[in-house]
Amino acid sequence: MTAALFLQWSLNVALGVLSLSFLLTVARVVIGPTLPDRVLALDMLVAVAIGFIAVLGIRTGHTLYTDIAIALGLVGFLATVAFARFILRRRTIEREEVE
Amino acid sequence: METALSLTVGLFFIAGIYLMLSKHIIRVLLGIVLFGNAVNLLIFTAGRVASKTPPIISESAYLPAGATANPLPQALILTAIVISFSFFAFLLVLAYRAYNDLGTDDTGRMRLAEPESENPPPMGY
Amino acid sequence: MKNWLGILLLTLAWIALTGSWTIPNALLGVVLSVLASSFAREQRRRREVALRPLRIAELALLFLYELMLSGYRVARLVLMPRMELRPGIFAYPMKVERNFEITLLANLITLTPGTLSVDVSADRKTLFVHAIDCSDPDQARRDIADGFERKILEAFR
Amino acid sequence: MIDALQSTLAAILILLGSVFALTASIGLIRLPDFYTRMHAASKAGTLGSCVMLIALAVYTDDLAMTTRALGGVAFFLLTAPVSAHLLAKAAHASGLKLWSGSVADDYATGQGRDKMAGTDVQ
Amino acid sequence: MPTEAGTLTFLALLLPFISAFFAPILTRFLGHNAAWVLALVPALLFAHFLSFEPLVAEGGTAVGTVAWAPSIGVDFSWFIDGLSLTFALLISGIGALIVLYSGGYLQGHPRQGRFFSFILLFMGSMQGLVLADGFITLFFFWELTSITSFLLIGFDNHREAARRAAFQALVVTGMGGLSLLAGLLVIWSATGAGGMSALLGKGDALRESPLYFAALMLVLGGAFTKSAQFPVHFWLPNAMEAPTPVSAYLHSATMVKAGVYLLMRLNPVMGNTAVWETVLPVAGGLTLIAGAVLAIRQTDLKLVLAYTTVGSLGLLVLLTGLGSDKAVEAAVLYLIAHSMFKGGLFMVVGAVDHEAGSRDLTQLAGLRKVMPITFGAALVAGASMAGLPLLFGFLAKEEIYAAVIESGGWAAAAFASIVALFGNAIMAATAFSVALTPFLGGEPRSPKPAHEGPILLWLGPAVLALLSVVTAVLSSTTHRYLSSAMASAVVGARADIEITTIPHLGMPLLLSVLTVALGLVVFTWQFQARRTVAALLGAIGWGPDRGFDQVIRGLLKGSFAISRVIQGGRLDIYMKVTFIVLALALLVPMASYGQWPAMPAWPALQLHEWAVLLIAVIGLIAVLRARSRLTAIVSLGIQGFAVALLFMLLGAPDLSFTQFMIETLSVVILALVMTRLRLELADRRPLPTGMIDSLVAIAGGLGFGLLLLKATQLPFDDTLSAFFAAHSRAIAHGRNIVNGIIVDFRGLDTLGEITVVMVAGLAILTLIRMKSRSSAKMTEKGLKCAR
Amino acid sequence: MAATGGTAIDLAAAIITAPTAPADWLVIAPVVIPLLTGALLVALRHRTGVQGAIALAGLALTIVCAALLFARVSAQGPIVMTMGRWLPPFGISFAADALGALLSLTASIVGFIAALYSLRDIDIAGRRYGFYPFLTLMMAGVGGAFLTGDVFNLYVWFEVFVISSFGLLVVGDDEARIDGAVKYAILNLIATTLFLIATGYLYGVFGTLNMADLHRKMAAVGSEAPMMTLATLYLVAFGMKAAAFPVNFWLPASYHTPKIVTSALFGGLLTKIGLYALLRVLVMIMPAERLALSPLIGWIAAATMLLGVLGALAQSDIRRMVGFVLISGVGVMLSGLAVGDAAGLSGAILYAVHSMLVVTALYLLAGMIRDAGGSFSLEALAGLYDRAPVLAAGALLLAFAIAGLPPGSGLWPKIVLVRASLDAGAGWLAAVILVTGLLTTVAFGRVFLLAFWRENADNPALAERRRKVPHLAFAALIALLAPSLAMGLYPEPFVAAAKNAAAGLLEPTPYVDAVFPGRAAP
Repeated sequence: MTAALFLQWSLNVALGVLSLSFLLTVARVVIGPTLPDRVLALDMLVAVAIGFIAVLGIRTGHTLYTDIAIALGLVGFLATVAFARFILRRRTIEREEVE
Repeated sequence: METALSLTVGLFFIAGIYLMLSKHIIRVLLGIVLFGNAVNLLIFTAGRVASKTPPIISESAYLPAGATANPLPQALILTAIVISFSFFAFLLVLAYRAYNDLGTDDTGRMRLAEPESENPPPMGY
Repeated sequence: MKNWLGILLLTLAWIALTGSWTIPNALLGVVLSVLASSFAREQRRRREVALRPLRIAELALLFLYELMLSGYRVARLVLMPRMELRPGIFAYPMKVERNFEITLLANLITLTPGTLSVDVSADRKTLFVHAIDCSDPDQARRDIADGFERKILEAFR
Repeated sequence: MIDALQSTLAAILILLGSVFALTASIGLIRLPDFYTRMHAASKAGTLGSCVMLIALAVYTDDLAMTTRALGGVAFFLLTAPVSAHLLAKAAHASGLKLWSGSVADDYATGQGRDKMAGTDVQ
Repeated sequence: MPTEAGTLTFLALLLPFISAFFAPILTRFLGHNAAWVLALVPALLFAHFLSFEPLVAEGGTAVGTVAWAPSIGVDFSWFIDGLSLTFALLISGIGALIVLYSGGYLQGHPRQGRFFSFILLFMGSMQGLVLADGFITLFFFWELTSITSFLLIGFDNHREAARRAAFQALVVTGMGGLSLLAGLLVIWSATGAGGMSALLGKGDALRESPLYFAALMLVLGGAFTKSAQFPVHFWLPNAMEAPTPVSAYLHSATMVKAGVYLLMRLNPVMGNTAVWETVLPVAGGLTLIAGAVLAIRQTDLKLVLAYTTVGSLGLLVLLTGLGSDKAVEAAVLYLIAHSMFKGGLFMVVGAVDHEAGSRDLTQLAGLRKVMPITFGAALVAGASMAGLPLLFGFLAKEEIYAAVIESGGWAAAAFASIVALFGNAIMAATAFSVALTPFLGGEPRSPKPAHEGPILLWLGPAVLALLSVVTAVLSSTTHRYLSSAMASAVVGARADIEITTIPHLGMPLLLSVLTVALGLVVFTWQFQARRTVAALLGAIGWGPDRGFDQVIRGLLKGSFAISRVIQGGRLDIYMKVTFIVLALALLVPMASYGQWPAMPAWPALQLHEWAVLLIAVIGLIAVLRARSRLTAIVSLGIQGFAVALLFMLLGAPDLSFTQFMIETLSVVILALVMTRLRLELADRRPLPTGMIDSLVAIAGGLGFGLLLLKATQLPFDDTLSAFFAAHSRAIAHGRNIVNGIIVDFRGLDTLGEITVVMVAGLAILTLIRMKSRSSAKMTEKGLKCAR
Repeated sequence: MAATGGTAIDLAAAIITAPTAPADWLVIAPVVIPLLTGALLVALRHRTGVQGAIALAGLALTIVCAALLFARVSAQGPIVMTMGRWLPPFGISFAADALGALLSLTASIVGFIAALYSLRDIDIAGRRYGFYPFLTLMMAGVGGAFLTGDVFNLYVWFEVFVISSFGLLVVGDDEARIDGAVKYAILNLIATTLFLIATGYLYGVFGTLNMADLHRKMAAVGSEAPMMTLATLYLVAFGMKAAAFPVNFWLPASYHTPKIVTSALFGGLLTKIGLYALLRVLVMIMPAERLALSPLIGWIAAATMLLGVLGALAQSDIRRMVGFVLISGVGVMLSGLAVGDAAGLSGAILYAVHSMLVVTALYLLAGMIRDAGGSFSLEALAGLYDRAPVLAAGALLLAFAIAGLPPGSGLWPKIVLVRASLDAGAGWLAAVILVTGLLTTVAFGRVFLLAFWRENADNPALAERRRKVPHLAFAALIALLAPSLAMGLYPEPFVAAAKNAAAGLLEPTPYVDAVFPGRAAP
């Protein structure tokens, strides 16, 4: 089994694994139960997406993907911060949120 | 691939339309976002999924090596995405403004332009 | 030209992100970093920062090691059929006092095994840390004290 | 030769990273309360993405791409804890209770809510 | 424009409109004496048209054409023959008198200038109407007469009655006008003739055509409304709200005869059919009787005259409908006579009203001493109306009886005779009461001390009275130049009238005598007769006049109700309808034209592709099922990321990049805006609404999905993309083909896109900054309307 | 997507070798000039003093160019101008045929006059918040929509003028405008999105976006292509933009809320663009489908006409009444599309031109009535006949024009359309058109009766809200009335132009040849 084949194989495996973790994370977003949970899961989603991008970047050796990954990380960070501030601003949210 | 995508597009449209039928303006906005995504996917699918390699020509070559994904729909969608996002932003602010000015987020209660209690037109001469 | 360090770091980051190792690009990076740091809110400093590159390297290594470790710990924890958890928040009295030190400490703690910094008290003397295993807070405090905090103090004083 | 090495290393890193990501998400599901989940996400999650980016950096021959990937890694290492920290703080401030099984909450007992408006630390 | 005479005629058609423009200015300088100057206009026209008499008397005709809208085969054209010429002479001749009269009648009125210009405008329109050859030309002027009469009736706009009358006239005659247009266009497409002169040759073709009946009905709709035939006669009496000159001119002498003119004009081509010869006589007869009966009832002299006018119009239609040459000749004679005596009588009444301060029969008496000239004119006109010998009215009456006696079978004849007799008798009676009652009796009795009016007021009636004597005495000349020529035009063949004013024994004379006798009887008992009729009508109560109000009211109320239903002001309803329409538009054609997609094979996707799609779907469900909007917003991120990943997997990195950015931004902005709003929680829809909504949504989504499937199952022509791929690097110097397309191949799109972004930013700024008039007041108002 | 496919096309056929003839720049002028003006105005947003002048100058220049373009097009047939080097169908080309040139000329005139009126109507705040940029950029969008030769590009220009119209809509200080804006914005967004969707399908079926190219390919398309569905989809999308029943809610909900100038602009331009797009797509690209749909379109037209005019009867607010009358006018135009032959189409186009002028004038008139009478409501208004005779004259002429009575411009489209539908054997459609005309007469007759003729029951509240009608307003009104009267009294030039435009739609070979000079389809 040459290195290249091994790489291909591992890439496919990684894609599968990542999809699985993506699903799990999404499940957390859906379950909640609280807004911070969801935001956290969203943040995690970003991380997994970056993984995806890295894998695809290796698959098709295009430079573009790295930029996407970085930009995505940036945006994800901003989003999380925004949500954090948002949760800070309205502390009462939990009452509504938790059923 | 097209089949699966068509199915997805259909689902996106269903969700979007259902949300847009809501009374609450924020949900209408969510619906609009979904609708927009549906449209992007639709255009993309309409361009067929012949290949999955990005339409980028490598440094050395003058032609893409082998088949690439259809670039034209991508260009169209890029235009459309940006446009629909600016519309979305405007609508969002509009909704906010409407909430402040009209005191409700329920479109059923925004009745300034067409008030609930209108008089019939004058009957005399 | 006060925090030349920051500017250097920023420039490096710029070059790295643009990914072109050319003189003009580097110069551009310098200019941009100067601008950026001039925009950045200037914070008062008591003592001039003393840099000990070796120590910093040590710190970095320790950090990487701890990171790996924490990843492994989490993996093990969540993959165990039944997790025994005794989480909690304990207050940690800090020795470090400068903002960037506190920040650094907080971030390091967050990325290291079982601990997660939640907040800093208003007087910036106590750090509230959430630990997955809070059975023995004092032990945890000690770990931090002899771990990162000492290393930080060594590195920057 | 170098290529083979690169590929193999990249492959290993990729697998490693994806596994980290998986564990993180599993933790996200399994762990009982927000704070514990946060441990999983902020550690394993970040680690996963970083490792995979490193894999990318290792694999490519394009120097620009390598540096970029590494820069990205550095970036994540910097931002991840900050966001995690902020989120935890916010959640706690908004009165999100710890898991019933928690043993201690100095924060709640100690210099509690009133200090909540405390200075942000970044 | 063929001849120089043609040019002149064209100018003659334009002249009134031009002069109408100057009338107010002139009046500002000359005051009421402007009438003397302005009267020159119709006088000039009269002279011009008189110059056609020799030609027409020999049965000749003159036509002229000016290019108007040739590309749709429409010309501005006129047609001068006996019929139109006689009308033109009446219009311009009486017009001149009316202008003078109104100079006196409205002396010192602040808006006299405007009145003059309206009158002149009307004169021009009427002139054009009768001279028009092309159908469109005819219609153009026809509508203009309606409009000008609207303005004239409403001239005294401070009185609601006047406004109502004007509106009524506009609506009724406007309706007729549209019906006429339809009729003319039907005739056009049936015969291919776009004008009267062309049509005259095609009578048989038209009568044969299957469209004949429709065309006839439509045209009658126009003619009857204009000529106030029962039951749409009611607008004419109401039009008496107008100043008396208007009543005298429009509503007796000229405009109301436009309908009759049209019938006479079309008689050669549409007449001589069963329909024609039943509908017209019946309608005319009814109108005659109705008008006559209603006339007795009135005490207001103008109303009396108005109803007799209705009756006369009925009589004219009846005669035109009988179809025999004699009837036509009678109609022609009566039309001329009527224009003269009715115009005169109206002016007399106006003068009395103006000088004695009332026009109520019961308040006036003995004015003969103080208003001798007016009395004289009234006497002659009244006599002519009653059909006494030596007057033109007599000729008409003789001819009428001669016509009705020998019309159709004996039944028809009997019917027509009785109707005519009855109507004429009553009209004779009213003629007496108008011409005698105010003037006879002992001492002058009137609200204000009466005296003879200025020359402007009595000139008109006097001249007309004189005319009806002269024309009668010189009957042969009259016939040669006016009556016969006109009658020939109406019959469509040479027709010679030779009746003179010397009475000769016979059935007609007998009937005339009978008429006058009856008339005198009714006149002597007029007050009793009035009371009986009033009682009768009181018993009936409802009349078409009140019906008009009810119709308008109902129209307004109904439309209000309808538009409240279809434009309810609720966005969610609007959206629902919109999407229902959309779903139908997608599914119905697919179903009815069998454009369903073929059953596709199960898609072969890799695991992670399935996963991403699955995630997208989960995201959708999460958004839909989210209990609070915040959850919904966060879950919005899922599908966004999924779509972005999808693009990434399918080789569209730029797309997925943009998608990531946009999605995250959208979610963040949404969240930030949400923090500022106090919002209710869940999206609660009552079950039925929810069911409908989901049905609509499913239908729509299904439609889109199926159509997409269908489209993608077709073979695809990728020339463009191939081209882009081939030349992006080579010529557009873009390694990234997508970027190449955006910036180079389709740069214009990008230009527009940038514009959109810029404008959106500006608009958002406006939205944020620009304060409403009073936001505070507003919010509580909003809350109020929210309750 | 084999790259080798690309080499099959010889570049000579795809790239412009010769520089564009300067005269051809005319084609794009009606877009570029307002665009640049708009950009300039955005830059000068805070110089509220000069904005009006700049906007007027730009729009005047636009009129000149549009007029020249119209002259050239009617002299020598369609003109095509390609931006950038890429010839259609690869690049985007602007193609001006008789229809586009005629409508863009009329539109530019309307825009200029509206700007003229706005000088007195828009206060400092309105200027600071970008009324004039919105106005000019909307004109740019409108021009682009009329002149572009590419379906997707048409969509882009749609979006340009729609977003600008949003901006115009929110300029003002009346709270009702926000409510109106919500409904207007959401429903219009849906409409344009539907247009985008339909275009996506179109691309999926034909693989091209250039209109001329589509026209050529349509001839060859197989029967299994879902063209009917696409046609109905376009019908819904553009019908919505044109405010055809039953998707016309947005118009009555919003048109009476903003500044009167804005209402005037919208009333004059927007619905016509929807109709233009319908003509372009259904008649030029999908004639067969239009034929199949014509009964449906006929019913839509009838419903739109009647319900529109009934709605007008139901209103007491003059602005809303005008809005509903505008809708019934849309119905009239659609009836022309339903008939679909040369006569019908030219009638529709003729009506479009007439409506652009007259509806704008009507809204401006409403504004002047508000000034002179202190209110928009028929219940309050009275006595204007004595107080403002000139206004009364204008009102009367406009009423006749919109009701299709002489000497107004509405007479001729009505005659043409009634004749066309009678010849097409659709007597009922003709009847509906005529009845609509009658009811319009009733509606405006009532306005004249109540607002003008009625004795002035003076209440102080109204009196203090009155102000002098600015002379500029009269100038604007007259400037709109003049062409309308000209059309009413001497219709030939207008009729000829409309006929020419209709012919160009029905037989677009010259158009196609202009787009693809002497080339077979690539």
